[in-house]
Amino acid sequence: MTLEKINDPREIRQWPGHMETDYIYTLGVAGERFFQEIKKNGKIMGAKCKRCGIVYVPPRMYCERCFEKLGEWVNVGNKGTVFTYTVAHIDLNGAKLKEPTIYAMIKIDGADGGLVHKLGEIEPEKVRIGMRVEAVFKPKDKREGSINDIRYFKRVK
Amino acid sequence: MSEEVAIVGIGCTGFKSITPDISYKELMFEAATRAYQDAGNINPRKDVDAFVTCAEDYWEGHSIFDEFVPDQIGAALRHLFTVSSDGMIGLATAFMLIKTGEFNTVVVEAHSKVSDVTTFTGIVNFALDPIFNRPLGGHPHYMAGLEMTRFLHETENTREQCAQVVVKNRRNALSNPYAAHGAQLTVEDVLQSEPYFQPLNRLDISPVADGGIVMVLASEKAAKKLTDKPVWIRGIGWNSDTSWPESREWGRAMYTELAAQMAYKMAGIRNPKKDVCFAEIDDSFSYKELQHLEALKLCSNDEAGKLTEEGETEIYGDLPVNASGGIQGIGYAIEASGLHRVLETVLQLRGEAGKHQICDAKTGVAQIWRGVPTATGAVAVLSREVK
Amino acid sequence: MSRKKSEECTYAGTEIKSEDIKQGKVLTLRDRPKAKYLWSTGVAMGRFLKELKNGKIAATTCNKCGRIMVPPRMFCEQCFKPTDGWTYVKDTGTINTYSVSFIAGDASRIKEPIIVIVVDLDGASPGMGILHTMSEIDWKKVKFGMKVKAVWKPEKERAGAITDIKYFKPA
Amino acid sequence: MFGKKRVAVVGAGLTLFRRNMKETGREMCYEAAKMALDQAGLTLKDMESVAYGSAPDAFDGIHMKGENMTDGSGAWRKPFSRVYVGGGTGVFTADAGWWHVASGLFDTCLVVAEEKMSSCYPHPAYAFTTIFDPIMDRPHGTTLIWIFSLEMHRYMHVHGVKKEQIALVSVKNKRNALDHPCAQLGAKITVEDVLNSEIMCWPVQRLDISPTSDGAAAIVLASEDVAKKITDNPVWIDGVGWCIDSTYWTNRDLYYPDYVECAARMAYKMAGIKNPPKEIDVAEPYDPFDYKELHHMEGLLLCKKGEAPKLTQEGVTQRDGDLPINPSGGLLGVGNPIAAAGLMKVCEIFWQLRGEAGKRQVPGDPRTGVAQAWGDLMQYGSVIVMRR
Repeated sequence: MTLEKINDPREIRQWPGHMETDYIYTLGVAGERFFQEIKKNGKIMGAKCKRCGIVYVPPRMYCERCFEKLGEWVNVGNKGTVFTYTVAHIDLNGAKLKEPTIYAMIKIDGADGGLVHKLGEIEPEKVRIGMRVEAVFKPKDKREGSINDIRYFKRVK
Repeated sequence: MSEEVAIVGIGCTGFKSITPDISYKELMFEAATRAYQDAGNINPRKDVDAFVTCAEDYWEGHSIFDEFVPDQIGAALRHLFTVSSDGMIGLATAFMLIKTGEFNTVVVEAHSKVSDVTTFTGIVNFALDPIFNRPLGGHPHYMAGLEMTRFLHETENTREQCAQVVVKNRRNALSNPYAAHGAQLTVEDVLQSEPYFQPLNRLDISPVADGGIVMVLASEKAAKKLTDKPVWIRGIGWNSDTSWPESREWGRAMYTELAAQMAYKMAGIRNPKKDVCFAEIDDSFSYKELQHLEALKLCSNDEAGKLTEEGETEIYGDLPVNASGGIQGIGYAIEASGLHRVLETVLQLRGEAGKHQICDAKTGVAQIWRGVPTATGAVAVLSREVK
Repeated sequence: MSRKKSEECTYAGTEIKSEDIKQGKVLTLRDRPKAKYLWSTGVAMGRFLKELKNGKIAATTCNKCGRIMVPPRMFCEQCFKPTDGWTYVKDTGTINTYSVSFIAGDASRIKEPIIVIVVDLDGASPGMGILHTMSEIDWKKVKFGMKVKAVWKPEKERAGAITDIKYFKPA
Repeated sequence: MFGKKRVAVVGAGLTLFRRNMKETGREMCYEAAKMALDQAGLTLKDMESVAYGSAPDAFDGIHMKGENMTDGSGAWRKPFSRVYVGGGTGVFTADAGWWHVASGLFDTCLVVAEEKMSSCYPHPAYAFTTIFDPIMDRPHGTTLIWIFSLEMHRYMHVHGVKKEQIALVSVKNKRNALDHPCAQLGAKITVEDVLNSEIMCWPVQRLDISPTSDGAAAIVLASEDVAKKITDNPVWIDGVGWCIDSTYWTNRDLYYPDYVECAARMAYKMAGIKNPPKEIDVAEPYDPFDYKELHHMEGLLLCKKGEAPKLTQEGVTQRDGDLPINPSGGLLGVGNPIAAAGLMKVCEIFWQLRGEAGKRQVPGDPRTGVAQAWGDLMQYGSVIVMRR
């Protein structure tokens, strides 16, 4: 314990600072391929481990379970199932959103994983686990190689 | 022949929602002073073989926070290092050091000066994967909302039972002088608080707090010289599930199941329900207490909510859980959260928990999760008895 | 599985050039964290900063080892005990070491070099220095052991910061 | 069940060290870890625990970056922890691997160190501006090179060391690196080249400094029982040591690294080394700047204080000299992805002691080697002693 303490609230002071700068991330060996396919062809691709039989979406360059290098790419299609979801009402700063955002973990057909993304064209109350959904892509000329090239997933009619 | 490992000294500043009158160094100095005195008045300049500190840079606002630790805990020109993880993994590290036989006395430090951070969620957000998750935007705690939905879907636990966790823990915190967020609430209060990440409401999410903890660990031989009330680390485990949220189970806390397996095996515990008297576990989001109880095998699957509703996890129940007030009642103390679970377990085992003392506490379990977006956790089995 | 010798291994990895990133030959994502802080200055640094505003350099003392410490702290790291009191040290001192910087924090080049010094302050225990800059001298004329003196900002401009001392100059 | 166990290194792996790599951090971790496992003849299943090391999150641009890289480091559903002691991290990660196995908790441990500095834009140097005390140091616009040039200058002043002597380190290490398959900056340069290179922060010039890099390194550790089953020539970790000095770096005399000596003494005591210059055959001290190699040779007690420049001039530290120092090419030549560069030094000692260093092999059948790294505010020493 320090022998001296602050008793006078006017002595309390804060010193400001930050750790903010820009970052540029490369998408990696697997990420580059995955996002090029989305950007150019509007396709969701998985990477298959021949040893474990797992089809990874998002794809990896290696199997996290057995460390095989993954070379086999599989077109898993753009459809899947809502595995879980949540309705967010506040933004990053804690302010109330005008329209809530629906986030979901979507199990992609033919893959062992899926994507964490948003749901669109649906009211929050109508979302159910197990609901069939498909990816809605931005128009090709607006796509830039990002997870946001998929605008959201919508219910399969 | 290897020795058992005991916790022989604990020091804690207590927790507050803000500590504007002291610097993080002064906070740590207080915790250290208390711990060394508690450990038989040891002198850290001579009597400690190694020091472990637990911190992450962005929580502190300093790159290489390791630099700013030694002086205030007596470790200048001594054998200190940082584990970038929760304090409970720091505890596991100290445990390993003593088990090598090369170290007799090891100190573990963890703290929260989270009130120095003015962009808490910005920093949580910066932990998301920069390629697959972060560009989606929004408040990163939606990850917990996703998990809660799946947990409630897969198990028979209910939304109301999650709220009951908050009610219990914040009430327990009223009996704990260390706690920053004690309160009398009802299940209705929790259910009617603003929806944040449905089904998570505002009151399901633990508030944050500042505080510092230092602990002294010793080998069996050293422990007997330093204290007459050692608490033994009978088993310890830690584990990380896949770092990809997309590949996780969502409903289950695999990291805790696996960490518990490791800790129980080490402790020789075959039937945790029978052998464990009480638990101090991660409840940083309400549902987490139920999910973790089941992962710890302290109850059957689907049973955690029911036990909570029936009062079995209250201080007077058959399996008191977070009698201290938990993270909900004490406050989320970033990397000190796990070490504080351990500290509260030690207080119970020593019979020094005061108003929230559990009767006849012999063996307790402490557990922690590193929070969104991680799948890392740790489990420690502590006991008054060496074997 | 058979063992591979180091000579037989491929050292993996794919090099890319900075231009590849600039020209968009590889996909990239940009981001910037929100990471702001207001650190509590606490007892020791709070008092230190307040004294700087008054044009004084405050230090703490330890009765056990007898040291006078600056920057001040509320604990003696050598004795591991609370420090006992406060004193002032002088705003003059001796150059312990120095360097001359031609680059800024982002690695860009600057025109006027900055003379960086560690100055052991008079009145503090031996070797108790602080980091600061030096001016009013050609950098080629700076010497180890040189006596220097603080040049303070006018009182009105002082904010309670280490930069309330503008720089040190030859004494 | 427990008890101190002898720990062996049975495999090592490295990625290329380059200014920019396409791989993400976790992908680089995978490449290094996979190579280390292949070299050991083991698979991921054989690994019971993972020790990971990396320097500031502010390089990779991910808060809690260890958690992002568990999968690439081979820690899927395994005990994983990250140690972090600034620039000292790389060698220290191997120390951390040691206690995982020596404690008896695990029979094997995969040790991985990684750094992706290129993510930090426009220059990784930004990350270093936040390593300083916000009240005392940051307001001056303090950079990393400022403080190291202060240390270099103090060292030169106290011992009367000349820039020409220090430049020899850069010349030697960059040439050694020509033989390293991962090297970023192997080159034939002269002392004049160093002295004529751009002044960054006097007395530090461009060619006194190692580059910024992306890269990863890994080693596989096994207990004695396991090691003896899988290899005839394990390399033992016989001593580990670490030490941190006071935060208040302007209160210390920077001419000598007390903390390196303290760490070295800890490791030597554990390894039973009484006369380091005689007993150590090859050393990889940390050399992010050329003067640091000299500074650290002294801290490691490989020579007397102030004597390292003379030994360098006499050629003692050349690959074929009496005490080869940084035969890998060091950070100056191979590159400096901070934590990975430290672990690269441990890999090098492993290969040297096994006689597998190829063109870099030091003659004379070395039996004992030491690697060391340095970090924080000129404050941290981490040391490992290895024996065949």
